[in-house]
Amino acid sequence: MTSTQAAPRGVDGVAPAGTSPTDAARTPSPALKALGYLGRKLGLFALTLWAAVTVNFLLPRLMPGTPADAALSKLAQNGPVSEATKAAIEAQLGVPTGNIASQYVAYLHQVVTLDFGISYTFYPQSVGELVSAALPYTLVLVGLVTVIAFVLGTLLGVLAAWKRGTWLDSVPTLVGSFLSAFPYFWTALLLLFFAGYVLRLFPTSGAYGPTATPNFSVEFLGDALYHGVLPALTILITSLGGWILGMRNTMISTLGDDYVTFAEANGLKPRTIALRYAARNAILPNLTSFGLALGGVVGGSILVEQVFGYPGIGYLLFNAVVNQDYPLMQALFLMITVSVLIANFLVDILYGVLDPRTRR
Amino acid sequence: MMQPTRSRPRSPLRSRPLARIRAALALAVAASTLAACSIQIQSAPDPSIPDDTMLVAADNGSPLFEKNFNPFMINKRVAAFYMYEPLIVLDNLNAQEHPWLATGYTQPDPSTILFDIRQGVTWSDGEDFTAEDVGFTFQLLKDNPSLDLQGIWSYIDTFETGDDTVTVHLSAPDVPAAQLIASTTLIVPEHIWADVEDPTTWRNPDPVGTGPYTLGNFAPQQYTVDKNQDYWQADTVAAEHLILPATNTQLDVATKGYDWAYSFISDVEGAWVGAGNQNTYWFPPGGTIALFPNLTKAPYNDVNVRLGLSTALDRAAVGDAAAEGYMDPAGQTNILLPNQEDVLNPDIPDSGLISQNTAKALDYFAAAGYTQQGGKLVDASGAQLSLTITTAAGYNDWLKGVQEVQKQWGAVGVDVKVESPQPAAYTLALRNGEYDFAMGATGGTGNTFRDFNNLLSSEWVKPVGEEASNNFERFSDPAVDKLLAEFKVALDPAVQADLADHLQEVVYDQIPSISLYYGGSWGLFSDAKFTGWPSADDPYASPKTYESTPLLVLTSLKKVNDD
Amino acid sequence: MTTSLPPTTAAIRAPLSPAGEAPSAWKVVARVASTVWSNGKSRIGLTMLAVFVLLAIFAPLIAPYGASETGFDRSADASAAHWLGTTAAGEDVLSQLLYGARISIFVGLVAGLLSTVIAVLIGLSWGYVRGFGADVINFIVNLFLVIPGLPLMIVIAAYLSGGGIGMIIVVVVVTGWAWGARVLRSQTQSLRSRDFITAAVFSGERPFRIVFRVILPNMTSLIVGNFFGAATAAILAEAGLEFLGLGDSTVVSWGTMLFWAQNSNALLTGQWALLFAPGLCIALLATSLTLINFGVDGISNPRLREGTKR
Amino acid sequence: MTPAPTTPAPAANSTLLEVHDLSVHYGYGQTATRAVQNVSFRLAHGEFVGLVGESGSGKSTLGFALTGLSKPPAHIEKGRILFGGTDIASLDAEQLREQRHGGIAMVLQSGMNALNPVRSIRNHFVDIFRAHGHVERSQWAARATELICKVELTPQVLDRFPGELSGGMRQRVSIALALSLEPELMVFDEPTTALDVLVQHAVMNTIIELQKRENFTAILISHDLGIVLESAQRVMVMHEGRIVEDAPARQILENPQAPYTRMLLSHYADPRAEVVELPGFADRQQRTANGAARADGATHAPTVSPRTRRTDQPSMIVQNVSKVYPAPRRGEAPVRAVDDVSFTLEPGSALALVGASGSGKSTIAKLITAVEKPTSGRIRFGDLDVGTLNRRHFRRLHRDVQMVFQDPYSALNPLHTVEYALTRPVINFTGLHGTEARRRVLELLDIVGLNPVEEFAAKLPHQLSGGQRQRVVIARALASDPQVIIADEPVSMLDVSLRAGVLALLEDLREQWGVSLLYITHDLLSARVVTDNIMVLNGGAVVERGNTADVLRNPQDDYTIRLLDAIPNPRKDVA
Repeated sequence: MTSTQAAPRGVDGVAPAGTSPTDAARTPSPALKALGYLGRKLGLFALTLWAAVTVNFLLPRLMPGTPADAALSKLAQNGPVSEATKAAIEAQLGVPTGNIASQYVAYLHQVVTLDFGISYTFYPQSVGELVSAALPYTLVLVGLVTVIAFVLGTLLGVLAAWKRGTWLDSVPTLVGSFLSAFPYFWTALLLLFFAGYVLRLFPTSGAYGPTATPNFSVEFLGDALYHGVLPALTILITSLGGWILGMRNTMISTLGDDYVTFAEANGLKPRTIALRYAARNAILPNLTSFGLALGGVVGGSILVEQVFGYPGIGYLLFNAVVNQDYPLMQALFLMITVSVLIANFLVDILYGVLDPRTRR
Repeated sequence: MMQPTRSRPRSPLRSRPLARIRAALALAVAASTLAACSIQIQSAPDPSIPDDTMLVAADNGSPLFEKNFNPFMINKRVAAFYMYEPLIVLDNLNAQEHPWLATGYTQPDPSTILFDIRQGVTWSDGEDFTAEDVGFTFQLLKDNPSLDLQGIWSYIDTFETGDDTVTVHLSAPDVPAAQLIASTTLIVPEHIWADVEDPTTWRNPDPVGTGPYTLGNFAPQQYTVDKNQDYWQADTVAAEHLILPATNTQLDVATKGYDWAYSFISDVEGAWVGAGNQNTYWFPPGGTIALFPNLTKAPYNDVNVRLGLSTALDRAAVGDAAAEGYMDPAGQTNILLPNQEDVLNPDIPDSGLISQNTAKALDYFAAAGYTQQGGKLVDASGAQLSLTITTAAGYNDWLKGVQEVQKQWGAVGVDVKVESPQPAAYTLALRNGEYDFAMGATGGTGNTFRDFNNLLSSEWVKPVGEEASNNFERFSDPAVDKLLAEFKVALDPAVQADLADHLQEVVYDQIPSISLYYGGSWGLFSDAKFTGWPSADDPYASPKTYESTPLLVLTSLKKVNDD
Repeated sequence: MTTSLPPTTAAIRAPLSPAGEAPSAWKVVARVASTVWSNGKSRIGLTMLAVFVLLAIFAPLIAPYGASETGFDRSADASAAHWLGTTAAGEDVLSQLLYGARISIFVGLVAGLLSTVIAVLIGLSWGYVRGFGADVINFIVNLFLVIPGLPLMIVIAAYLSGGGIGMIIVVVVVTGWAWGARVLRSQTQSLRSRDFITAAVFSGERPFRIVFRVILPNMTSLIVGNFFGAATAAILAEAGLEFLGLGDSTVVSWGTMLFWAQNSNALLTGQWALLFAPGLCIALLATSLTLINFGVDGISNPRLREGTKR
Repeated sequence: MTPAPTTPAPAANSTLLEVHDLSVHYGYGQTATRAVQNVSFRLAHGEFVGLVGESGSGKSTLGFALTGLSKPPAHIEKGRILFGGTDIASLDAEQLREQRHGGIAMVLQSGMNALNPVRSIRNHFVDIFRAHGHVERSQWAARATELICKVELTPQVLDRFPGELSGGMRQRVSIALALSLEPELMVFDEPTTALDVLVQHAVMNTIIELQKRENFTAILISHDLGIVLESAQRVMVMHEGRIVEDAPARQILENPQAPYTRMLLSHYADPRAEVVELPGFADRQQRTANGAARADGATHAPTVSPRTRRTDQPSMIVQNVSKVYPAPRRGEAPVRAVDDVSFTLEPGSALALVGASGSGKSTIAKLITAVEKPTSGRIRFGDLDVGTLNRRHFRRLHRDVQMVFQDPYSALNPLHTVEYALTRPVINFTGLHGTEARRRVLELLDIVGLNPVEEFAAKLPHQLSGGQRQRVVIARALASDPQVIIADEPVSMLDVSLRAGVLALLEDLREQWGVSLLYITHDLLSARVVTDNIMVLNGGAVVERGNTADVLRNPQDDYTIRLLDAIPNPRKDVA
């Protein structure tokens, strides 16, 4: 309404001739546009990354006690430990020395070279070994489930909004919000107990059969899949509701928008209106949360992995934290943060693709 | 469309709470009816596991196993203890020594140890085991201090090896050191380790040892060890294979037909024995759980306060709360009963057990200047006696015990707070002496001298803020140090026994630590495939699955159906 | 904006309060409340919440025994004396359940409130200020958004352990305010472009007053919604932390009940009410808040009100 | 241009649409709002009918009912809508959908938002073709191009997204989309309201042309009698849910029957005319000559302000001011919103700032209220250098320079009473408190003619009509007893009948309080009646300035002329 908004448009293209030049001015080379878009994003990306890296450095050091103390406390449970023991442990673990500043420099170097050295808890394994061992399971399990949950939830949400007020609306929304109120670990425990121990339908722990060694044979993959069912189910049950509600609410809003009314006035097929018009616009805001969720995947779902003894990142992280395993913790935190950042970044790009408005 | 009648939102609160409560209770009842049909888990052993194979909950991956059989590392696989053997096996439960790779040792003087090395032992790769290997191992630990977890080189000065003997010269007269050196040093083969680039990081993927078992299949979630057919006492080893899974949750242990596990299961009768599979259990005391007073702080440095607190405790109740009634209250003597009865000082009234006696406790407190006023125990200035007990987060039996102590001391008017930081922080506080009272374990090393030395010797004492590795309460008494010094060099068992009696009196009278209850060793066994497990009737070894005592068990079992 | 409106937009401008009602934040809240109450789902939610609150308040009257009163036989199955059986430590499960409600609700409400307050303070000023200040806040909020929540909680919890309930609240708040701030900020931005904000400037109002007296009341519904959302998150977070043993295991809350249940293997000892009941209560409490939010959404977005079907 | 004198299409006499005793309600029972009541009329083939009414007259509701788009809570209470013999209400969803091809099409007033932001224009067409299958897949591209050209747009537009098009273009697109249904009846609901003057004009012309060429039957719903009379052959005037008059355009114009119609008509005048009469107004020239009587009951006020102290107060001096906004998107030239503008606003004078959207007039308002800072040039008000004023000194400026906003609906905080809205500035600027403050507030309400004052003081914005709101806004502006009032399109959002009142009020303020007025508008008629001098802005630059009457009566710059031509004026061709 205010003229400054309208300013770049100039006066409406009354004559065809009048439109084209202004339009030409309005659309610069796509390359340029993309560049600027990426540029801004990358800038923020880098800054946030640095801050995150630094926080990751500080956090573990805020915790009282040293890694050696953690190790000792474990030994101390099996009888007293001699002075020499502590010395030996510290020698084995290579507990950090020097002042914070020098540690920070060393750490930054590690970050750049992506070499986080030896884990304290799992000495003498390197952080790299551990992470690369755990990552695939988390990625596949949690990643896959997150995507499934998002897709499924969104579809149900669309249905609920479109069939507003019918059972197709009330059932998914109510059940969804109830399920999403379940504590993760609780759902996990119940599933574990009933499906695992009482009915003995599924294995109760691990990512694959006890005797198997990871490889890409069909048997192994099948086995792994079989072991993944319960954890996957847990995550699905508890995260589905959120997606349903999110999509339902945004879509109900878009259903009230004028372009939907106009589409009706033009007698478009209900399908088209529901999907191409209402849903298509409603999904955009949900993408952002999906981005965060995707990023969070790498963090695994600590509680679930904990309950199912699933050898993923979450389990690793928990061990790292309780054992003051600085190197491991830092690597994991960095990984998680970066992946969240990257996921957001990608979603932003995707947004640009899906929503022409952001391209302008 | 909607009329804001301001009253309506609040109406559910107003309308007859009772009805709501009934509704809620109804809900609770619904839950309870569900709960009523309680489910008895039954053990269902995996039929694919043959009779000569034992399923053991000994080693926990977190959550995966790393193939590390270097016996000198903290994170070694537990089975390394079944592959590498010490010179003697010390059963810490009843302080008995079992000759092992050494047929025995003699101490001509308090600073010399002469080991007679067993003959006819071979390494699992066929090579002969010799005194040289022992010597090599000692040298290895000397050259790589970071591997010397028990710090034997803080005792050893020099050593030399004969054909079938190894002579160790200590840097100072120290009789008990012999036991430590002999029982904690796992001997490794020179012909393999000599070529190892850096033993401090070597993971020893294909272990070669003298022990009863050799490595079988290794997978990240489970590995097996197979019987070493030419083990030097092969005939005593019944189990052909041991299976060690990486995750042994209590549910697994109970449901999957484990033969041997070392873990506390609450309601063991119902959950473990009840699960069938001829399950049995034995929970002997493995150490004393005690409260360490901080003797550098007033008023805890006043023995009367400590006596008062100690007498105010109902140790049985504490033990019950902590270990659900499976552990006995501990005597104020720092020795494990019944296993170490022979060490017990007969003059100490009912074997050191101090029974709750509030009146007496109040007398002690009065002697320390504390009197009860309005249920509060206050000093002359009227300040209440208040203290904080530090325990470690996650050590739940301790926590339960502490809560019980809190109750009982609260009853006599002491204001007790509980702190439970993460283990690391707890350990730091304990070692630095930055606490009022701290939970901790004492004794149970299997060596009477060390049990008392760790608790009482001023050699450990460090100023507050510096890490002490023992004697966290910072007890220091020249007289006691003198006793310990004598003990250290005493070769004559009679003298040792006499000194032990004195030390028990010290603990009983001066309360350097307030013994609460015995920390259990939680042995779970199944007689389905193997029998001859250690038990109350036949307490020949600790039920532990780690360290060297399992060697005693593994060499004593019998197969059930020998075919 | 124009002289006549299609029905949907008409709904938005339709008066929410009857004539003559004086405007004040409280009246707005009252209006919010009534709108919420008018929604079937949230009516259920409010009732459930009320029940829980009452149970918590009157726990000492209703509960058959003390929360940590021991001495009953251990791990007993449900019986007349103990409707939900007893714990491995010999406490009455039902009593613990009732007392536990106190902590969970307390944590939920307090943490929810605090993080909402922070979200409001930061979100609004963030939305109103321009230039460098905004960038700084933007940066901080983004940071809190990308740093993974649960791991962060665990580290802070480990750091503060021994802090008890207060610690848990701190943890939840620290990790929970950022989302709200982001939402409120965007709303503030859309509001600040409205003429009546400019008008306030022309009326000589100071920025602080504009933000908190002019903008704030216009976002009541969003804020209320944010509060319930945060509270839900807080309740679940508390349970999670306690379950991992990172909380204060000495207090009796639903979270610690689950912790002890898991720890003493309630499943193994066969009486899983110990595990089932607290979890169910957490779920129900959280659900009640979610349900309430159905109604709250209806205020911030009239299209979400019940009855306005397509 | 003339209201289609050409004889209607041959089928004209055959009835296409028959509405019989139609009532549409929002909600049910007592509380229901009766938006449309007992409306009956017929429509013949090829007719072009205008439906005029002010806000809330129910015209849009009627439009939605006709097209079967009514949504809850709106519903047809009683009556029938026979389209080609079949009752719309009797059709089920699918039949209704099918009949939209070759049936009734509608163009929404909010053309801005009527297009799916994430779908290209081409796809909008494709969706329709696919839905009704009335165009061969092979013909899709061709047909779309044909249609888009019909509404005078270039084929490139097909591959654009709505966000990339200007409002007018979007409205044209939605017209083309409606056309693609080959409808027999087109309902245009305020098709140009949201658009800029010149654009409105252009779009209306297009519609009229199309209707002649395509010869569909059309209903034009509008609040602007002028627009309707210009285009429609027959006009239905709607008031409070009823049709109060239904007659040929010419008759409405020449002898309107309903008083309501007369009232509406009375508000139209040609700013170019020798003498401009509006209800409550005499022509400025005349008035300044002999302070003529005024109908609105306001006190007779001498032209020269009684409050002479005003005259020696500072002027608002604007010198060579330019404002350049950074390029909205990369790779584009920065936007010159204001280009080297200079003027002086004398105390007690009234200056009109006219121009289409984007001419920079609102930017100038922002600049002289220090909301924006000029890129170059100086703005001085007394000793204040407005151009570089920082936030902390806003109060000093706003004590003397106040603003009246365009949209009375968003200019008042919906949560605060009128009293609160007025008390704040009173406290802030005059330092009065408690009862004095309240007295002042009531006084202000009295000045803007909101009586009884106590009653109005207690009201909330949503309880006021648009005109009343605007009066409150003006009262608020007066609170600080300012010297300059900037009025940004103060009446453009109000119904015609309300405009005059507000304008008269502004007029009063000048005369009674000697307030100088900067009147920003695209509406030359109102400019003519309230201002002495005028500046015509185009693309940020002043293209013409001078005495208002002179400039409007013989404009020099052709942009000014275009603006004048754009003003819908039924009387034009009569005169």
